[in-house]
Amino acid sequence: MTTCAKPEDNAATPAGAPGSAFLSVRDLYVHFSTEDGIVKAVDGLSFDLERGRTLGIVGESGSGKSVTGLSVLGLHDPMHTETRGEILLDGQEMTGAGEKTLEKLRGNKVAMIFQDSLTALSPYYTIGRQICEPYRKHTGASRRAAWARAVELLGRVGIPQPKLRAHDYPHQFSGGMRQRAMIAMALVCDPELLIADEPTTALDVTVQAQILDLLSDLQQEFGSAIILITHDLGVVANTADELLVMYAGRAVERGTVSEVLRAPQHPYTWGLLTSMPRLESDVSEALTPIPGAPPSLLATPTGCPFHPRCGYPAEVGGTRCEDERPLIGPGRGSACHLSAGQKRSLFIEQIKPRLG
Amino acid sequence: MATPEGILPSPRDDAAPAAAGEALLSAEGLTKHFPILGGFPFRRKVGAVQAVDGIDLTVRAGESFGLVGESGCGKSTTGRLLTRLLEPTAGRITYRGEDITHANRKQLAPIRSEIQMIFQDPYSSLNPRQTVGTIISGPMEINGLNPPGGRERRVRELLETVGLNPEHYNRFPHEFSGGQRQRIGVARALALEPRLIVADEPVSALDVSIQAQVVNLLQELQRELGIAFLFIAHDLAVVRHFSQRVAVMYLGKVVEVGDRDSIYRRPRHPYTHALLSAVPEAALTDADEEGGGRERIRLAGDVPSPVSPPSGCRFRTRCWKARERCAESEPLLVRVAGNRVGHLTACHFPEDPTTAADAREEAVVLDPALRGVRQPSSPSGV
Amino acid sequence: SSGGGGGGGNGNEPPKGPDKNRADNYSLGTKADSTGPAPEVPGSKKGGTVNVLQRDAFTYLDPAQIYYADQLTVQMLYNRSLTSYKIDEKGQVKLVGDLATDTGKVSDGGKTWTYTLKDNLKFEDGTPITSADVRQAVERLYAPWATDGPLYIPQWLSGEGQEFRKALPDGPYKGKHLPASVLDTPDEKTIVFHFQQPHADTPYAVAMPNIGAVPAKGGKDTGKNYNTRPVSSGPYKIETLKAGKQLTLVRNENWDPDSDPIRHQYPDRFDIRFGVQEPDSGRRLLADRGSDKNAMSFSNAVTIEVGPSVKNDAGTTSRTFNEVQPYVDYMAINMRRIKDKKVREALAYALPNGQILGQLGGPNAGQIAGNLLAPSLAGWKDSDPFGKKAKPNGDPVKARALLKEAGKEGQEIVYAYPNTTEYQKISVVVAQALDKAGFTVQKKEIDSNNYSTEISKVNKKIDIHRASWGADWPVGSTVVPPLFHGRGVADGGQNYWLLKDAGVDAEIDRIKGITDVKTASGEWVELSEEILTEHVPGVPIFYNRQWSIWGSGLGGVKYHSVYGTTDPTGVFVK
Amino acid sequence: MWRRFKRDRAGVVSAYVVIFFFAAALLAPVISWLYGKNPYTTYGIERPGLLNEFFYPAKPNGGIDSEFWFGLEPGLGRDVFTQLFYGMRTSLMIATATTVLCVVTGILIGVTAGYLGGRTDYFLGRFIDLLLAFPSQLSFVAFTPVVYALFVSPEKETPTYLRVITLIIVMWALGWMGLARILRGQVLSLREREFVEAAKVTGASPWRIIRKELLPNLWTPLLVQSTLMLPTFVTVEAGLSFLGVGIIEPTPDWGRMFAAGARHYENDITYMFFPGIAMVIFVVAFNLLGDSVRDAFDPKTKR
Amino acid sequence: MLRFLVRRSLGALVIIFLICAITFFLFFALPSEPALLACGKNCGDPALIEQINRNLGLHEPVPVQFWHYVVGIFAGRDMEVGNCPAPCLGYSFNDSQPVWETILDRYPTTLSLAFGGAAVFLVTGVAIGMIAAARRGTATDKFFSSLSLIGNSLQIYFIGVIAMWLFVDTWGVFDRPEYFPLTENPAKWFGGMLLPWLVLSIIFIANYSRMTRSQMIEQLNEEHVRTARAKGMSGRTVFFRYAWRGAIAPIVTIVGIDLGSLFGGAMITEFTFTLHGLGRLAVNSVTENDLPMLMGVMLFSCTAIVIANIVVDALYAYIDPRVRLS
Ligand SMILES: Nc1ncnc2c1ncn2[C@@H]1O[C@H](COP(=O)(O)OP(=O)(O)OP(=O)(O)O)[C@@H](O)[C@H]1O
Ligand SMILES: Nc1ncnc2c1ncn2[C@@H]1O[C@H](COP(=O)(O)OP(=O)(O)OP(=O)(O)O)[C@@H](O)[C@H]1O
Ligand SMILES: [Mg+2]
Ligand SMILES: [Mg+2]
Repeated sequence: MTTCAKPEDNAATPAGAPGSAFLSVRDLYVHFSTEDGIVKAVDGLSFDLERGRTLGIVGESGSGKSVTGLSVLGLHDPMHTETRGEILLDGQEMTGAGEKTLEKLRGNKVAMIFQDSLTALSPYYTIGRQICEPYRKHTGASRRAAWARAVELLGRVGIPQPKLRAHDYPHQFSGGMRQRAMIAMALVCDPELLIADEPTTALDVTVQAQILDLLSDLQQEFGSAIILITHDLGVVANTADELLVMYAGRAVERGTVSEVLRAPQHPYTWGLLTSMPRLESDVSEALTPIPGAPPSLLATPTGCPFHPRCGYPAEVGGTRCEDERPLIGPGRGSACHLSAGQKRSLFIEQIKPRLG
Repeated sequence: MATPEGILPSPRDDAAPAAAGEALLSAEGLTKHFPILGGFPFRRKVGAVQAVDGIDLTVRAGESFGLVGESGCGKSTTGRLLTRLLEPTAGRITYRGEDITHANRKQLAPIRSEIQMIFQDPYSSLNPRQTVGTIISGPMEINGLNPPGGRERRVRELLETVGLNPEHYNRFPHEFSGGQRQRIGVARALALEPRLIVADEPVSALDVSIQAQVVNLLQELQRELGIAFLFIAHDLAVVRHFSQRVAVMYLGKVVEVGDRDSIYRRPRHPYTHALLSAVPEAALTDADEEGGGRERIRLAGDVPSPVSPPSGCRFRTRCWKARERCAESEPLLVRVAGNRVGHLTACHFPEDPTTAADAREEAVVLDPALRGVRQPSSPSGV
Repeated sequence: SSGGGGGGGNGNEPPKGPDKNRADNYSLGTKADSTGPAPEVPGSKKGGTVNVLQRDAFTYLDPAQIYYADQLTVQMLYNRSLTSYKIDEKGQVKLVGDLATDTGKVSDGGKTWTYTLKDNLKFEDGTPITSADVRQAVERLYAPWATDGPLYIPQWLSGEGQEFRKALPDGPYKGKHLPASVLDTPDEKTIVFHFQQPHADTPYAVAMPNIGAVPAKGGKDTGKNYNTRPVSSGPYKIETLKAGKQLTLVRNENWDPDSDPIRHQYPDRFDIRFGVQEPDSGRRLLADRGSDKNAMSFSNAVTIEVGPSVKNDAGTTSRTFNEVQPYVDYMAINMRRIKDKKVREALAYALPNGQILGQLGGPNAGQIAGNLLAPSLAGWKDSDPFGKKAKPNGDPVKARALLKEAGKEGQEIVYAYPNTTEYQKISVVVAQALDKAGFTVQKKEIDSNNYSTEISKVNKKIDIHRASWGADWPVGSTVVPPLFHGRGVADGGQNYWLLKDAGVDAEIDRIKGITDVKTASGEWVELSEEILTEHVPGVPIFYNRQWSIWGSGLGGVKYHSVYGTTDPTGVFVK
Repeated sequence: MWRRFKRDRAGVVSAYVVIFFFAAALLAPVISWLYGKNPYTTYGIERPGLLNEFFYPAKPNGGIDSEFWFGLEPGLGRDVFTQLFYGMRTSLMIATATTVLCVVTGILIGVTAGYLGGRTDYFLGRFIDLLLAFPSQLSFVAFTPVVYALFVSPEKETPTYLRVITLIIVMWALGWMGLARILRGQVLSLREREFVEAAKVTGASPWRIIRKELLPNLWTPLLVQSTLMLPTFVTVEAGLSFLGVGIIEPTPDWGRMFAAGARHYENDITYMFFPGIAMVIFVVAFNLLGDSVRDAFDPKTKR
Repeated sequence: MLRFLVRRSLGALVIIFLICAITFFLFFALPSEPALLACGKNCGDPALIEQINRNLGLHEPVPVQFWHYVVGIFAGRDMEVGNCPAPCLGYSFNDSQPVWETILDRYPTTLSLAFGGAAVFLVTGVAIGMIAAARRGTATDKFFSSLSLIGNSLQIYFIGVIAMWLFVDTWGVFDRPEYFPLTENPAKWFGGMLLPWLVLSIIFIANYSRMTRSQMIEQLNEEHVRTARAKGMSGRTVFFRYAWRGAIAPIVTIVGIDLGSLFGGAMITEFTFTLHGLGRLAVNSVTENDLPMLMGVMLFSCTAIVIANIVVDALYAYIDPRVRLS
């Protein structure tokens, strides 16, 4: 219910008994070592998710959304990645868990829909077979039953003639069909936690709607929790319960969907909302992106990582934005030095009109 | 099949102010069938995926031509055909009046730098063994472009333009996030400053802010350099924002084409209606919440397969207005009564732009798979 | 001993033990010597299987085609010829009657030879062996396919070269026979050869395996195909032959020991495996485990890979021998190209025999040769015209002096050798030695498959090359004529030195006419010595040695000094 | 890439070893001069007492002493130490040249066949089949003498450089097909990848696509195969020299030394030891180096 | 696929014919004289040589001989030794055995050696490669890689002899290598071939282990392998099914080539272990100028190589569905 999280620097205060949330991520750090240095892809992220709820994650491209998803499944290569922090799934620690434990959970209790569907599907096996496999493994179903299940799911995600197309190889599918195959694969075991990394970007809106309905169907039926990573605020608005806005590997704002979308508190969120094209907007007007360039994760700006692109450090005053890292409190909140009042008034005065 | 009437509006008829250019790239009766091989151990052709089945379209100089449609309806295939990556099964492609349908590499050489493509799947279109710098400077090298300040500087500029850090110059594709990869693809296409870019979902993986940035960039390019776009996308809002003319495809066919306003405001084809109705919108304001919830049309029935498309009108199996005639004869892509000049629709029973919504309401059949899941909030409607 | 001395280049010890391969060890046996049974081998037992490890598969089992040592050896087990060699433990070799009662009766000034068959001779199927069967054996040599074996007898009967075939173009297969004036079988037991010229060597010539018995009746003689299944007249018969892989011999129950003065029938069978490389057989026999305990080889030698181990293992002395073979290795000089005798002499002095032999295994592999005849030839005399025994590594000083005398310092020598590991190394020492002597050497390696073809071409562009020769029987008549007669100057001939000297030819023809073997033998030896010193057609390098080892489970293994191999006729399994 | 490589310790060590081998081969004459012996003199048979009756070194351990550091060669009694370095010189030169030729041919033919496909592929493929199935080794054995006869007067020694060239050509003709087939197979699937399409759209010529797009993705089989190829050629060359197509005495040759050593192992293990150990070290180091370079070329393996 | 097979089979026939023709003309026109090897010590006699040449059928012009040869393969032919039924490859110059039968007699040995050896080196090589890939960069990786390479740098004739000496002669853990027909006594067949297999594979292992290692490393980094892990596939499945599948293609290529050449006989191994396969036959026929045998062996081995390559190419399409067969 409540999207509660604790301030990153305040590890001592537990926000609710451990295990109360279905998934709870605490102080997650994921660092990659590269030629150029350490990439801090996720830099102190915390969130919780209850069963039957959907958490939307939006944010800058490259802000660590997919990496977070992968961490939950423990899919990073430990040799090249440093993962710190705590990920509790249904009371079970995931970060330190052995491969065997993780194997049993993956695809079964937790499933993930990958972003890049062509490369994420094996070119060597038919779509049907790839969907079958986790089902057989986790349910012990027979080959035939599994195949039937795969065909059923392909049908449900809207692949025409699923019986026939199940025999196809990924390269014979269109982009959207691959993505749907990917979704079918994730759903085949009715997972309790589904991490959907941009599940509908390659889909036309009608199919998208169908897929989103399918996801909520799953949620209703099995009380699954869903993490929906997306850029489409429209999708989030219609599907998610809670929303987490990420920037440079951190959460900058969180709250329920309507809270965040209707009364956003963080300048980055404002930027997102204002840069969104809408069906009704005036086409002659250029879109208004957030000024400046995304931060480098090699050398994240000091203090508030958003400050170089933010229009309001002056309102905060001094060099606080440059020096001090803003914290995000549990529940509804945002990581910004602006005071609550300032946030409200700035939004209502400057931002809301532009959303028209 | 395309009929003489089905040929897209010629520039003379065109009233759209933004795209005043002449035909840059046009296709007539463009068709692509992929053979399906099956059987063991001897694979034979057992059928064909009719991915693109006789479409006509024209992209004019300097315009952005949007292509939307069902996923799997053949948009990417069309893009590939137009860039001559695929050999068409039938049809004709002309670029600036020149027939390039079967041009070989040598003949294509001069225009290669003029037509570029942004690929739908960003990762697989990037060579995993090349650094970003190499990937983006490659096209310049091939075409002998020597921008002032050197190629590397240009690449860094491009990286910055698409919102990537110039310091990423020496990184490999697998080190990027999905959106970043897509931007690399965009940068690569821009490197040559082409006349036409076939952009297959260039912004779908970008967050809205970057998306805005990229769309603005593309728009700027279009405006200032006169680059034309074939803009394939699912995000109708973006298409509307960026494209002057829009074509809607369904199962290998163009079902409706016209200029932006007329397609979005006065759609005539039922499928276009369905599409527009399904766009999810963030309810940003209270007003949105209350009145903004447009009714979503749910398409019933199984999605037909491109292997054996329905007879007649291909949309009929899911259309609430389908009648016998729809199964018998294929509707031509023509200007139906009430359409503006240049707005063509392939439908026997086009929707009335004003009354369509009402008529639709009764005919909406819920997809059995979705029944009872999430009822439309209220059918109060428009 | 007369053949002794030798030794390697470094003054190393030659193999010890009495040298059995000496001319005075050879004699013609009497009728008594020719009657069986063969004297019991001490300690012999019946039964068991003897495993034989051979490198090369036997190309021929058909006695008509057999000419090489390994096949000569195996045929002793299943084939009997008119005469054969009887070898006692001391190494005394006697030529005795085998199928025949004695070594033959001569008449008509040496032109007619009469042989009488013993009683109780039977083929493996029990049919008695008659003179018709011997005639069959001789007459089949006239068939066009019979090209590989020795052709002395048919040529003596019907004409030199291939001329003889005209006398009976299809052999005996179309019902025709040689006229009685040529080959007569007056009765079942008698066979008479009427030669065109006198041939004192006849007792030896009929010891060749093709002058034996081949069933004339019963369609057993299938001509060329007889090769796969010759009918046995000896103590063993062929059980199975897997061409190229394996040959098994089992007892021939129809062989009568009392008729055979040479052979025994101790083991139940011989299991002969082909394709065992010499180092392998050496290692296996040295290791002496399992079935290899009862193993031997007819012709595989102990090579240098295992030589030192065999030598250092005191336990092997009772199961090895190392004997001189009737084969001589020499360096032929192309007399058509090196016309100056002085230069040839210089070559002769320069060549480093000891070093050459060293690359092949040293004194255990051979013995430095002083002349061109093997010590086993009747009447052989030790001689060493080029001082090889004193200076096994050559005498560069003397060679240089001779070369200077001839005014040919820096003379270019084209030296050809087969392209094998050993001969590559030998080429190094040869070139080095010739260099020291003031020659300029051009080494030409020749693909070893074609080596023999190349060196036997008359117009070869070669000055010196290695060659070797072995006598068919221990008389100079099988050495001197083929090697030195001008007739041999032909492509494919063995007159490698291309010596064509009227005097020599005349002398050869003269000695051939001598009807007494003993006299002739002496004359052959003298002629060869004369040729060597007068013409210097080549340089003797060494006499080959056969170093054999067998498993500890075998007894009665001895050396067959005529064939230069291990004699299986008295072998038994302990 | 370079940085990635430097971090691989085994790779760096291997690189040093390989460099050492090549340097030693190049500097063989210098080494020999410093050491005061040469690989041609037959010390053993010139000085009595060094070899025994079998012509094996008389002293224990293959005749190792302060004079002959690695002992003497059985038979001819030459100095093993200098022979080894000169032998490496011959063998490495030949093997390197052959490897380069084979790799270049393999790439050219394999990648061309795979990339162009269709008829080109068919005919190149059949050509490769033909060469693979052709009893080339036998033919070369049979025909090298004929070829030598063409170039060299029958009365003159065949010059070593001619042997070297022939050998290189022979091994080249025997050796490139495997690599070509592997590359062809890889390219067959690579050319269907989207990034190749992406390059085509920019107007890249097939040649450029091969060079810039495909080759970097072929490093793996290329390095693995070629690093294995080079040492293999050293031994193949030894084998061919037995068949009569190779480098013959007295030119020192490493491969031949090793083969000869293997023959005499029972009686003179020392003679096999030095060339053998050198060979093992070289093969292992060279291949590990190949693996490390491969890893360094792979942007996804990080250390 | 059918078209592919037809096209390739036609190509194969052409290749085999070409090779046949080339070899025939090369070897039959070579300055070597087979007659000289069938004349014992009588070679100085030109008439005899002529006789032998007539016996061997070598007196005719080479093209005519070739024609007879080709006809003989399909229709059999009457030869001096007797009738030779199709497929007639003639009779050995050396021991007059029918070539066809001799080869058929040797082929089981060669096939046993090839398949058994291939099984061993494939399994071992791939296993080592996989271990190395799974633990890449570690000491285990280097150790196993080095181990397989040491094997590679030693030679069969050396390891074979040592192995025989140790395992057969000294310890007696293996039977002395010998071929027993598989159909008669599988246990003996296995026991007799085991050591040759092991030794034969030693020099091949390195190639496979290194190829496997590097291909596997590459594949393990692929996104689709990550997906497989995300599906909960066990480490083993991911490794052996998903990654391995992508790594297989070049390995199949080398297997094809190696097997092809092994089908033509493993010369050194056969000599080392005293086995009678095609390799020995080939060598002997060369040293003995036994042209019919040489041609026969060659025909067999080149057919095997060509077929192996067709199989490999056909396999590509199944291994990687993206590859189009044409
Ligand atoms: N293997 C890697 N090595 C180095 N850096 C990496 C690696 N994988 C991801 N990154 C970096 O980590 C950051 C976060 O990546 P992530 O994929 O989580 O982004 P994202 O939020 O999913 O973005 P998008 O919406 O564009 O997919 C990016 O800046 C990316 O460059
Ligand atoms: N190589 C191929 N072989 C067989 N069928 C193919 C191939 N490529 C595409 N198709 C089929 O052609 C049809 C159209 O594919 P295309 O990729 O053009 O769709 P799209 O409109 O781009 O869809 P999306 O929006 O999902 O990307 C699909 O049914 C697809 O399965
Ligand atoms: Mg992502
Ligand atoms: Mg697409």
